[in-house]
Amino acid sequence: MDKKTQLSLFQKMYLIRSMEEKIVELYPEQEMRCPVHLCIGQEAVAAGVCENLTKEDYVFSNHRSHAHYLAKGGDPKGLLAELYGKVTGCSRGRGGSMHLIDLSVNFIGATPILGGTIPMAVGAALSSKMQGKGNISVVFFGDAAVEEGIFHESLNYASLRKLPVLFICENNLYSVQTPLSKRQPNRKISSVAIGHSIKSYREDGNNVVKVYDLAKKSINKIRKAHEPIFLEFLTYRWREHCGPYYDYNLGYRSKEEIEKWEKQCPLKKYKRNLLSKNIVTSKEIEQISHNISIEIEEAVDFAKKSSFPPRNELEKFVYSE
Amino acid sequence: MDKKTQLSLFQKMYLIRSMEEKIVELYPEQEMRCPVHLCIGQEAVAAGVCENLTKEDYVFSNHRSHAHYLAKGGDPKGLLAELYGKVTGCSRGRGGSMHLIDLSVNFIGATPILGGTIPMAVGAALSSKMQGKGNISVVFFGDAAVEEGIFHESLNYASLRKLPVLFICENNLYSVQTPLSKRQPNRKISSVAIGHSIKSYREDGNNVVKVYDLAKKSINKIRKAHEPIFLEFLTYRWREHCGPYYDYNLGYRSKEEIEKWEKQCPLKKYKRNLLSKNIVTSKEIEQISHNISIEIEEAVDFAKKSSFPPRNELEKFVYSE
Amino acid sequence: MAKKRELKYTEAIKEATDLCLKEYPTSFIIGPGVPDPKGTFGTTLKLVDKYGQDRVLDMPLSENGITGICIGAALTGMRPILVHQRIDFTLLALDEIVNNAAKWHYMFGGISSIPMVVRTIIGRGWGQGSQHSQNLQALYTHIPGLKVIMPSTPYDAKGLFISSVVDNNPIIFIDHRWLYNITGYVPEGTYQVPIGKAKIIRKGSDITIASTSYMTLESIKASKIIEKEGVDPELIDIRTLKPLDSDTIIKSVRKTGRFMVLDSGWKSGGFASEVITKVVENTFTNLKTSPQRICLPDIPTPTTRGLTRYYYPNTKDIVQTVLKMLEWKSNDIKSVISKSMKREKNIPWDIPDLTFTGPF
Amino acid sequence: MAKKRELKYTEAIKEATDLCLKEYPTSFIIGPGVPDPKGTFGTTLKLVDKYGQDRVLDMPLSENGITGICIGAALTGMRPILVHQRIDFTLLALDEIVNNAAKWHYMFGGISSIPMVVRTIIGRGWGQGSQHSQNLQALYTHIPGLKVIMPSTPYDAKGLFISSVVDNNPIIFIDHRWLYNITGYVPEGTYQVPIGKAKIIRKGSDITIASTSYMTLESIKASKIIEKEGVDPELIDIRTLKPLDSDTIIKSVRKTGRFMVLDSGWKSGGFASEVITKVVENTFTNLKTSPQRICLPDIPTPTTRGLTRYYYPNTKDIVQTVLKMLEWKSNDIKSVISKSMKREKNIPWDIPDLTFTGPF
Ligand SMILES: Cc1ncc(C[n+]2csc(CCOP(=O)(O)OP(=O)(O)O)c2C)c(N)n1
Ligand SMILES: Cc1ncc(C[n+]2csc(CCOP(=O)(O)OP(=O)(O)O)c2C)c(N)n1
Ligand SMILES: [Mg+2]
Ligand SMILES: [Mg+2]
Repeated sequence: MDKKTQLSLFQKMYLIRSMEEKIVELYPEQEMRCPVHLCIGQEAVAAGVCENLTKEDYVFSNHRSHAHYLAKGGDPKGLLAELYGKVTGCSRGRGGSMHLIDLSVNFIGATPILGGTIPMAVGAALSSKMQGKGNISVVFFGDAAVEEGIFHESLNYASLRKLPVLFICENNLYSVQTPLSKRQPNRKISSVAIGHSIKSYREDGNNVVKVYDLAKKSINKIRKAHEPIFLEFLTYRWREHCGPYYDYNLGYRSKEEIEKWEKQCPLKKYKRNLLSKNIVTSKEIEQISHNISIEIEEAVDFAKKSSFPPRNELEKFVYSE
Repeated sequence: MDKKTQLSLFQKMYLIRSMEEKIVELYPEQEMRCPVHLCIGQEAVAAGVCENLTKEDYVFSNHRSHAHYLAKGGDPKGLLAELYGKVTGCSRGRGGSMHLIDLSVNFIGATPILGGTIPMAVGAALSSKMQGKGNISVVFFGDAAVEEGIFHESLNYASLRKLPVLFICENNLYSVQTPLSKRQPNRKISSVAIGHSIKSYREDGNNVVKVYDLAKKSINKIRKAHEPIFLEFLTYRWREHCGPYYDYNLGYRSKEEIEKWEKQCPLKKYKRNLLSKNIVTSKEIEQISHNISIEIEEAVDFAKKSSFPPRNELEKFVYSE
Repeated sequence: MAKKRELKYTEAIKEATDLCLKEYPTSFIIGPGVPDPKGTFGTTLKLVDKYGQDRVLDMPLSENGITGICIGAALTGMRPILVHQRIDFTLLALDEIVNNAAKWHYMFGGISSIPMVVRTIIGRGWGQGSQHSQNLQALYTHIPGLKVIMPSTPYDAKGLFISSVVDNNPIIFIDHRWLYNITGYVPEGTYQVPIGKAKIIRKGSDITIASTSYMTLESIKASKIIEKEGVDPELIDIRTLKPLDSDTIIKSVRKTGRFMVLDSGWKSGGFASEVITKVVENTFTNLKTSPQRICLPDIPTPTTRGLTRYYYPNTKDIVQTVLKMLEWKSNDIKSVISKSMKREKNIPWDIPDLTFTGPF
Repeated sequence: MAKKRELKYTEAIKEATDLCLKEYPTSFIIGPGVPDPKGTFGTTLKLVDKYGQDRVLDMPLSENGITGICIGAALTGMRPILVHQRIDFTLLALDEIVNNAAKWHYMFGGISSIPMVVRTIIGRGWGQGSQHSQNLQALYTHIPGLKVIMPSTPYDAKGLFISSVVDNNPIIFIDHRWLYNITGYVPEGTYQVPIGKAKIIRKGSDITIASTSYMTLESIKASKIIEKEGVDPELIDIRTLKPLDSDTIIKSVRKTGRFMVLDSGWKSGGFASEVITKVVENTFTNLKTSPQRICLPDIPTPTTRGLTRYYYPNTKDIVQTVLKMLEWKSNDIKSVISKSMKREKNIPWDIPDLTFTGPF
């Protein structure tokens, strides 16, 4: 991996983490009035996968979408303004955190109905194939989406038609407060894809280099062999399912478990790694951090200063012209 | 296998075949005014599986349900009267061929929305478990039902909860006129169940002894180990998808293919086998055939002579008391 | 003058599809059995020979998934036409249709849109029963962002279908199975019938009768009977159920002062209630009598013809209701009915015409 | 006299569930998060401690499958209670609910039945957006064989919930999220509130206002304002949307001659149209003015409070419409509004009360 890529991976993760921390800080002001599903602790998956994508590649996402949006290159201003419900938001305020879009980087959309965007990614891949484009389609979803029938319907079709789509399951062990063991039999999620005759791999999702490598191999394969691939990444959500706080107090997961995963912080681990191997200097890290914090402050400022959509926008866009 | 069982297998298959042939004969009279999905050629699956069931075991079925109903011990009179839309039909004429029921033998219901009854079988198994009953639940469905998300949702839950349910996929290679290759990737259907961590086997569905043996082993296992099992049986529908006629003329399947499968007639093969091994005499066969033809004639007579539901029944049963 | 070209309804739909596939290279059609030798009751017959398997597609039985796939294709430059042989099956896809397709343009601030046609079929009779003959248009007409089309003639079927493919929104295009054998004038080549416009098919002054799809045929039959009795009805074929052309209906009711609506769906919470409410809200002071609706009773569809006989409303019910609204005496109504219904009696009530022999 | 026991709506639901689990050993409750530490907004909190994991069940995210599983359990002796946190998710299960549960008893000739409660939540506001705050009751009220319940008080919530569990039919039981914090008198122990009966919550003579669920609170607020102006409305809480107690409404309108209906769903093809149609069909000659409906505009739900502010109808809209129906002059209406709405202005429009802080 060249240095540029390494820096970019760090930069992506750092941007995501900083954005989420900023939301944590501002959310209690009660001005972002929409549910937020933060991805702190899960940054490596989005960063490692998207680092391998071109602007032409399509990305689809779910309710926990900030990381995917930012990793694909989505505009931070558009994200924050959207959370504030402003007309300058990426969906003109109509969507909120759960409905992100940035067509300038082919981030086609994120929506919160579980599994809902999985077939869309397959459809976008079909569309690329029909139009003779060379791009691929990626969809991010959680471990619970695998329980939805539509997930299987999508995999079956992708496999049948050998479509260029990459399925990314972020297995963070929980759906809201319900552990995997209450929802699925004891087997690897990745083994489900094999039943649909799709090549399938499982990897540590908190190690951005491993994520990057596996994604790279898989994406190359998809581009060449024109067939879908399924990747399961093991990772962990630090904060509450929805909202800015920790939820240790709820008792559905043990303190030890959380601490174990916090030690696996994808960002710290990678930073340590970069520094200890002398790939980057602390100076360079500081520079990146600094630039990102400025970018985020600007985005906050932009979002706060923007106005709400005007009243006469209420009826607009029910139908397309 | 004892002689009683062997005779019973033959008897079941012969009854099913005769009933279907009788429908073929009478359908053109345009008095059975409902779609019929005949199972001629597929009798061995229903017979071989149901031979292993007790009256207490639950059976659920789909649009192609006559065989399942009869093999479980459903009343032939109730079936034929139902096809004629008579008030004496198993569903009081309200259901027709696609909605069979006979609670006296725990044939809980057949409905034609693909995949619709698969979760019901799982739910009945859950119910048995909750009530501490020892019975199992069986559901018959076709190869296309596997494409429905609800199939996977059902398998996931059965596997998660280790429920006593037997999934029977009758793979007859087609959904209406569409071959499997246009609908699913090239892998064994039975391998899908493995993805859900369910034990899964594939067998020749036109050999009633093989069906019986595999079903027996599986059902014993379910009763003892309290876990679901999935069986795929390869078989073939001789007639058109819906209706009494052959459909060679349509050209979606080759004459050779059909002839190959006709040679694999489950009934003829088994009869030959029984006779050649001197397990039964032709006399015994004749006796069975004779009794069945009388039973069917009586059912026809019963159905034709019965009356339609009276007008004042139209509003009845929208709600249960 | 040369005789005008007549096509069957099924042929009109097929011709429209053919033209769209030809003119819009990003369009494709997909559905279970679409390229098969029966071609969706003939409406897609042999299109695969002309356009190939990449544009005329069969599909797995995965209604929700394939809907999502079509949405994904639509979001990235294609114009999918998705076909379901029965509206009952679309219940499996309601999530993608309602949660995603209908709202996408709005919830992403107008940034992208979903040009997609979901074509599906409603029906009745011949023992299809509760799960294979529902008329669920009301579910769709309730959802903002969808357009719902139900033509009643081959001419409109072709023109509205083309308009639907051209439209940039998700369209629910519903055929009634009992229209498939009817014939009518259909011009060659491409033409559009505007979405959102009802059609006055008979001018009249005594009562406004608005109807959807197959029920328009019943309204015409009823009209022929009451005309002879000196009644002068205005008939409106609604054609687009959503967005509803209430202006045309309201204008007519302001003139006639009486209103009746016919729909093939269930009564309670059905499409007919919406039309009546719209009419009442806008013509209250013009109304001479209470508006009436003729729909299915609130009962699942029975299979046996012993009961469907009483389940489906027919010409007689319409005639009776109209004459009652015009304050005819009940004896006079009876005599009109017995006079006019004789011929009808010989056609079985569970088939659209005598050529129909099942099983679908 | 001792003060009557007050419970929150959520507590009333929980107590009803508790009593049902105790009294009916074949009942069980299942839903995503039902036994989790938040217990479905508190409505199922700690029930798992009392009844164990075999009767208080979590589930995979498989809405249609689990619905079918509940149907299978119901057909073999159980009484399942299935909980969905949002009605939007039930679109995934509409196939099993509509194709199977609703029709089973009928299509099998009354031989077996499905005693099952599907409890689900509708809501509004606080940025849930298009896919997480739909009010889809109209879809269910159209389907024969279903019963649809929407209480507005803790008392009714408990009594109707128990009636639903006891009932032998599939019931769609809908809570409005904005009712969860309201309190009211709730007796201890088991009692039933009859399904299919509306409730007159204020007798009056000038106008009949019928409403569903949360909109009943709005009707009460509006009533308090117009009372002071000498208007005497009759308020009816519909409670059961299907089967609809049209008798109670019709009787009232025959008396008052004016009718207005409030519903939290979309306008077009919504539940309100059915109520209006039923009223017009039965009270046409009693009506002094056109009935009115207050519902959501036909627009997907925007997320931003910049737009929800104008999206949701409120007390002001009701007051205005009532006074217009009573032919008040527009200046007089304006002054009532400005006088009475001052206090309201300080409560943000996107939360039910000031204790609410999101994120759900
Ligand atoms: C169809 C549907 N059912 C239920 C929900 C409610 N819900 C929102 S997020 C969520 C958890 C999903 O878990 P997972 O897929 O593992 O993603 P994670 O939140 O862990 O990232 C649930 C159940 C939903 N959004 N959609
Ligand atoms: C949800 C749904 N979609 C489509 C259909 C139409 N349909 C009826 S039978 C059938 C074929 C099913 O094939 P398979 O499951 O293999 O059973 P087979 O008819 O071969 O026995 C289809 C597609 C249906 N009944 N339900
Ligand atoms: Mg998760
Ligand atoms: Mg098949």
